Amino acid sequence: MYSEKVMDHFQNPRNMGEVEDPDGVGEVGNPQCGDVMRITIKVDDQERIEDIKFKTLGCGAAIATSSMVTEMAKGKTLGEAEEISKKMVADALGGLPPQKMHCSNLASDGLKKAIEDYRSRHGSS
Amino acid sequence: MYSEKVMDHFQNPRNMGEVEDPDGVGEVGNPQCGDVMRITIKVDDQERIEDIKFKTLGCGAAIATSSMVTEMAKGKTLGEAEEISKKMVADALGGLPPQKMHCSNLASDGLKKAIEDYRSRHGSS
Amino acid sequence: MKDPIFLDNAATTRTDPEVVEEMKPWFDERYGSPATLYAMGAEAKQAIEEARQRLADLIGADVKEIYFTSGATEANNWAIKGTAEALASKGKHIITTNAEHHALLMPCRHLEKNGWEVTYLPVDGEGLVTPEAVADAIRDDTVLVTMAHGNHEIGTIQPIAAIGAVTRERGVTFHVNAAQTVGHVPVDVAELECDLLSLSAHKFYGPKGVGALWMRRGVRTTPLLHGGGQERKRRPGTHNVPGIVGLGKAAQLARNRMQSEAKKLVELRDYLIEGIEKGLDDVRLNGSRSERLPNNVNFSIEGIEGESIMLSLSYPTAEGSRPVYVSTGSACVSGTLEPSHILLALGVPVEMAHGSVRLTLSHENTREECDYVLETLFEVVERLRSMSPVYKRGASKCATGNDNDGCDCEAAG
Amino acid sequence: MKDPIFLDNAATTRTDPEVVEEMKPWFDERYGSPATLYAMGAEAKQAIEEARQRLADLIGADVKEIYFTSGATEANNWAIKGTAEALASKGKHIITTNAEHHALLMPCRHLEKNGWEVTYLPVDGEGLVTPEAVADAIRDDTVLVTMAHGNHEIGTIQPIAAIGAVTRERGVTFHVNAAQTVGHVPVDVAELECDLLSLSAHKFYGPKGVGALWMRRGVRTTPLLHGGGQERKRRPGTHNVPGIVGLGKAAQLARNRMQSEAKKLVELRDYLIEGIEKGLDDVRLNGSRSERLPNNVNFSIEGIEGESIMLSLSYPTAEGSRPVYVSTGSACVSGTLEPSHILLALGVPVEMAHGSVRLTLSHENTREECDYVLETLFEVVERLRSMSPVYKRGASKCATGNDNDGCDCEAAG
Ligand SMILES: Cc1ncc(COP(=O)(O)O)c(C=O)c1O
Ligand SMILES: Cc1ncc(COP(=O)(O)O)c(C=O)c1O
Repeated sequence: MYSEKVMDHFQNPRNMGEVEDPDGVGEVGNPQCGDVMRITIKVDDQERIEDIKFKTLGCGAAIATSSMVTEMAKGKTLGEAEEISKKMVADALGGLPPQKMHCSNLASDGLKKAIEDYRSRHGSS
Repeated sequence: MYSEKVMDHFQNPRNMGEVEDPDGVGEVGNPQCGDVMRITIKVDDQERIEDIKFKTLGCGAAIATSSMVTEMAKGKTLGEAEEISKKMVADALGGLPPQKMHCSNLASDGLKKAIEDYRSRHGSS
Repeated sequence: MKDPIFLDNAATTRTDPEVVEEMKPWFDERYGSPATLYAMGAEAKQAIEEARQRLADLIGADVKEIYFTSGATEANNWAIKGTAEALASKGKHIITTNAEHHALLMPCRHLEKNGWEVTYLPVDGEGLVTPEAVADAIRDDTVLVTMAHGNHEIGTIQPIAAIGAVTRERGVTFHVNAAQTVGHVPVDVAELECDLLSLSAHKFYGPKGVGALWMRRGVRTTPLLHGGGQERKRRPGTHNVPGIVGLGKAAQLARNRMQSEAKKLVELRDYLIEGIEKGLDDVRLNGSRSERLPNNVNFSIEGIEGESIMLSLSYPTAEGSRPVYVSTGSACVSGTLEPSHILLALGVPVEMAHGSVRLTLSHENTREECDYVLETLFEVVERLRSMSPVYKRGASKCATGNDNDGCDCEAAG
Repeated sequence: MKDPIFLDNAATTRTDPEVVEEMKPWFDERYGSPATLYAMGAEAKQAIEEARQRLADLIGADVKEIYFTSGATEANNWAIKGTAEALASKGKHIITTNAEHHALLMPCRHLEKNGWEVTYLPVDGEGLVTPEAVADAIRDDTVLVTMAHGNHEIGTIQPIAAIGAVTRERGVTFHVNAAQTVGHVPVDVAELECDLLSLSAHKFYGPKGVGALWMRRGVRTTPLLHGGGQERKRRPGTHNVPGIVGLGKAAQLARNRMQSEAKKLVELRDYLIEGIEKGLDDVRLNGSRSERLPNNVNFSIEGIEGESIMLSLSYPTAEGSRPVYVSTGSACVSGTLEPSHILLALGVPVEMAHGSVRLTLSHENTREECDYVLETLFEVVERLRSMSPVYKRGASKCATGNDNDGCDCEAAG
């Protein structure tokens, strides 16, 4: 039911782990739902995402979307990265099964939270 | 569902036809029920059934029981022949399917009717 | 015993060897359940979806509107009871005909016991109902019209598209039992303007125990079975993967073959009909001569009884002769005291109904077989008539005006 | 890709090649319908009656009390709705447990919508209900007690015979869903003191799409399907001859093999259970340790999610590794937002329920395969835990007292 691309990101996740000494941290989801994602980012002085990593508890879709969102965000400015939507992530993965669109595709939310966290720490907005 | 014996009597009926110039005729059944049997008998002066024949419209069981009853009756006295019951006919055939016991096993009735007819013609009882 | 000649294809057909071949790996090689995510389940899922597509292509349906069942009996029960249950608050009146297969008649009877009212439209002497009769029978509380497309016994094909137009206009759900037509004549759910359609694989060279209900999107029909999430939650139960694959293959074969097969069958059918009408006195063709399934021949034969015809044909005594497998509407076979209610619905006198014989062809039958069958049938009829105490050539009981009353067979027995 | 290791035998099993062999001729050689009188029908009839006898022998039943169906889903629906319908005038209360398969739960739910009342007895931490709890729940208007013999997910075997004694004494009809036990552990309908029993062939090396309902003589249960006269007029529809023959063969094989097979499976099962408990921290065995199906292993694994375990096992990346097919109670697979209601019924915290994995063995699995599976499972768990933002060794979430409320997953999404 998963696309090849999803399976690739599930089997070979990119940017898995935690950025050391992160500039922003976003955690979304809930273990009771079976999905938790934690995104850590390092931001350079042009407000570009220099490094990004994820840790995810969740199903195949949750892990693949996490991996994909880190790839999409890396190198982007915070403003650009904030524009990354659930749908863009799903599209980049060649689509997700309908029942997964919703619940296991929190990665872009995690990214937004990490950016928010960065901003609140650095006073920008 | 039919025993071998039933199939044998169905395929090779004994005593099929009409006795010429019969001493007694018995017809039972009804075309609307799908079963009609006509038994004709020739009776000798010791009131023995010298010859007996049947004609039958009906299913496999109807034809086989007709054939069997003529075999059973042949050579018997009228008194003996009257004792032939449906059950005896069925038993002699190795049994009949339950739903056939009833409706397609009229042959002994036909025989009784033929004997009755003989008696009414000859004034005996 | 020599090769039998199978002329009971309305009862069931030989599963096509190509169908069997396609089913094989799904038993012990690719045995995963389509409900599972791993590769062995995914491939089974793909296989049943391909089968669904093949069936959809055969009947002009949207693939999402097809639900696999265990056969036409289940599909009919679902369609009829499910629609009745879903629409009970709208009304409790159902319309059908008086010449239906038990798999359609009995669900209707069951509903009658539970408070529904059923109108059994009388068919005419050929087994047909008219769209006008259906229109006249529709009431404010009518929620369902249900009937066969092709009659399994007498072969009559109903004017479904015209009846569909009536039900569509009146907003009444229309269920068609197409068990005898799918795979044999063109069945296009759009053209037929029906809402529900039942079919069974083994009627067109697929396996026994699998069928489908086609359900137009938006039609309100409560499921018959409740359980797991299979078939979009409408028909639970682990999928019969080999059976469904077989149904799909049979649908694909039918789509390719139907036209040429029907042409051949019509020729053989008419050859048999003409042969019997020429070769035998006092016979009556049952069903419509023109609106007829390509493979159906049904005659009543004066003065003899159907089971004995059937037995004589199927258990021949002469050395080297071929058994011929046919069916009959005689009471002796139905297991009741009444002959086929379908023949009686046509107005066939009851004694003629007992003497009916049905020959239904498959694409494997040949002209030579038909010649053999005709010859054998003539011999059998001759012999049984010679045994019959009532048959007199030409003195047709058909004309006596005896009707179906007065058969007190139980008492006579 | 190397040979997969199939450990999802509670979902479905490989049809035994001997079963397939026995089914074969009934597709395209001996394809007559058992309802017909000619030789080709008579031999089909004999074949299904032999199958019926084989099944009767397996479950200690009278051969006349067995009705073939399309599977356990149909058998359960028939038993539950049919008994409810037949006894509606006596009462409208039904008792079951809160840990049932959807094929039993959903018919109960459907009845609830239609005016019946259902008591869902809570199972204990091992998945068991007691005869006392059943006795206490029986009311004057209780007409049916219905539950599984062996639980498909956690493997727990209920004390059916003792519950049967209670229902017998109280005069309440007792239906047992034995889909997971028939063919695997001794099932004797006399000993179990039940009135109705469901089973499905593909759960014990038979084909998919065929099963049976055993119905004690005299039990009042309205048919689910109405139609022709098959199965003593209680389950109409052209017989699935090859499927039924396959069911019969599977029953015969099971009867011969069961004892030695169960012994082997228990060994492998316990080997896996011990292996997992030794090899992994923070895991929990679900279901009863002693009252357990011979082939069932079910664990919740802290800090990770079940679908990702399942996918990792079934789509391995390393060159030359074998896919391992298992199942999970995770919400991601059930297609809902809730994890398995059965795990929740045991009191498993919801986050642990998401992380469950079920391994169910067949007689074809080997000790070597189990070693391979353990090793692979350990690697997978290690890797997924290393990715998990919440897992900390030893800090078991099981102890946090979180219960099943408060999972507003929809809103979170
Ligand atoms: C306990 C239990 N009951 C019922 C069923 C339903 O069986 P089937 O899917 O063959 O109808 C299953 C398996 O799916 C089961 O495991
Ligand atoms: C017209 C018709 N409807 C329904 C059925 C039932 O099909 P099945 O026995 O495959 O369920 C049949 C054949 O038996 C049929 O001929």
